[in-house]
Amino acid sequence: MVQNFLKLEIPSKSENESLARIVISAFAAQLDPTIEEISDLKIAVSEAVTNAIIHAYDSEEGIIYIHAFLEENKLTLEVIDHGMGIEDLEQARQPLFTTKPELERSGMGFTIMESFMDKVEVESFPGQGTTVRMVKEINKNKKVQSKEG
Amino acid sequence: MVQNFLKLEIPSKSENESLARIVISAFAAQLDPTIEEISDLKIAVSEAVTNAIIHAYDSEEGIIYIHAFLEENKLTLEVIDHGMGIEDLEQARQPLFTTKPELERSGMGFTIMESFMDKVEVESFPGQGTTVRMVKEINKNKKVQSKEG
Amino acid sequence: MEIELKLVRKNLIVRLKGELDHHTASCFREEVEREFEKEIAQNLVLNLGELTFMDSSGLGVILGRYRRITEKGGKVVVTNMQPQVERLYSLSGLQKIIPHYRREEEALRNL
Amino acid sequence: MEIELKLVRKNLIVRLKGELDHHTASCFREEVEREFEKEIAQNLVLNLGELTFMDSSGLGVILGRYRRITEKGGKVVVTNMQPQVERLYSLSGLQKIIPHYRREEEALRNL
Ligand SMILES: Nc1ncnc2c1ncn2[C@@H]1O[C@H](COP(=O)(O)OP(=O)(O)O)[C@@H](O)[C@H]1O
Ligand SMILES: Nc1ncnc2c1ncn2[C@@H]1O[C@H](COP(=O)(O)OP(=O)(O)O)[C@@H](O)[C@H]1O
Repeated sequence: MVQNFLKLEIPSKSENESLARIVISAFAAQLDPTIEEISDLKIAVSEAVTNAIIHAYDSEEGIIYIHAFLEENKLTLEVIDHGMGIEDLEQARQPLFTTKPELERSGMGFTIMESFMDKVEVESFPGQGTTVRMVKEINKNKKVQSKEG
Repeated sequence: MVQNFLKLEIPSKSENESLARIVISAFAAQLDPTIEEISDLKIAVSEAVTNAIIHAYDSEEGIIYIHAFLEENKLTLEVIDHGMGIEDLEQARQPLFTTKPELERSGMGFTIMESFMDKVEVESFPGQGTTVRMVKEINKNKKVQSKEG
Repeated sequence: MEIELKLVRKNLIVRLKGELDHHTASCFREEVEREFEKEIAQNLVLNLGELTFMDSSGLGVILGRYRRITEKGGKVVVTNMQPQVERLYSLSGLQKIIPHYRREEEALRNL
Repeated sequence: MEIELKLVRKNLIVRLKGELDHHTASCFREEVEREFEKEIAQNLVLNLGELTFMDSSGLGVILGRYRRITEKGGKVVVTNMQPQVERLYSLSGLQKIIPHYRREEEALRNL
């Protein structure tokens, strides 16, 4: 059984968005995912990390924690910040909702995480920070095939 | 000025050797290093992480901490374990010295770190663990060129 | 990310190469704004053929250009979209307001 | 890492592709040991042309094969080394005991 994890700590700099994507791709590669699965994970982690940079820390410097866990073919990703938090979670997760239209935000971050991952949970404490926990089953289709074959 | 850091925590599994190399390459990429410099960093981190897996934790599972700091064009790498530590550091750093010949170790790990990085410091406390701190100046040649040109 | 600009009559062709995220979005925005300030180009043809990654920050910056350009009576179209980017594009609803063509020539004929 | 094996007379040609580190070394060791146990091959020709990474664990496992094979009177040679791997090879002193040829054919002629 594959079991592994990583914990990554990086400052909230926009240069680190691509770093976060590379780290998660490399970590997930241990499950031999499809190109599409890798692409889904990259976009999901990119959205969560960008949100921490722009919204949580309001473009000031803070720390972002990225945790990834592999268990069999299930990958869990956590993106944690100690930033300003979210007052109204339901509203924040609505498509097209953004508090920063002046920065040309599309308001599609959470919607994208939800469509490209199997599960997205958000915990947030105003003034304390936010944790986005996302789960994706890797090789869902491959598994079915080998059962049938 | 480029200033950035990352802290990575991974279990001492051999699968994570390549992960550590990818993370350090991606991090160093922010300085636009040469192919040779990237290759030097990859081999140095690979040696230190492999040592933590094989020697520090004696192939049992422990945690490895990898810290990287960028300051201007200086990259500092720390590979830290809480494993068994090294009794005689001077002997350990000698070329061809190994305590695990039965695992076909070449005894060249420290020698390689020293030749591919600018500086290597080892701190170790028997029974408590080891910290390998390595420094490399990136784009040493480019800088000289642009000064001359 | 690399940006290639080319002016064909009143149409600015912008070819993006690499990754369009929040970090690279500002560079894209500035390059395009600078060109449109010259008041030569009217329409924007965005070639995404060599874009290997795009997220919602990319959607946002494209939408931002769409707003500025259509305000002045110009048009924005997208070409050469890769499958991964296309998924994002249809999910976002951007496809309803920004036409998508297979190739630049096709886009230019329809402007 | 991918391993390709080919027997040419008494010479086992092993082509390594990818990264040779502590993680992949055991796979390489087992494949080669299995072949030599058949007692057909006598010499080992190691083609490193498509090796993109190697560290001291790679040196160790190559040295290990060298010891086992020379013990039984066989020879070990290396071919197609890339610059990065070559730097490691000369640093380690391995070049003094394991000959290096540009190509497999050249190595085979000299065995
Ligand atoms: N980590 C976070 N910390 C604080 N607020 C957040 C965070 N993530 C998201 N938000 C809030 O949720 C809103 C919606 O987020 P999202 O769907 O990603 O769209 P966008 O980033 O384009 O605004 C943001 O505008 C912001 O107000
Ligand atoms: N992190 C570590 N923890 C404990 N011992 C270590 C560690 N790193 C190195 N050593 C000791 O130093 C010796 C020399 O290390 P090295 O030069 O890397 O060669 P090798 O790994 O091939 O043995 C090892 O054999 C081991 O005894």
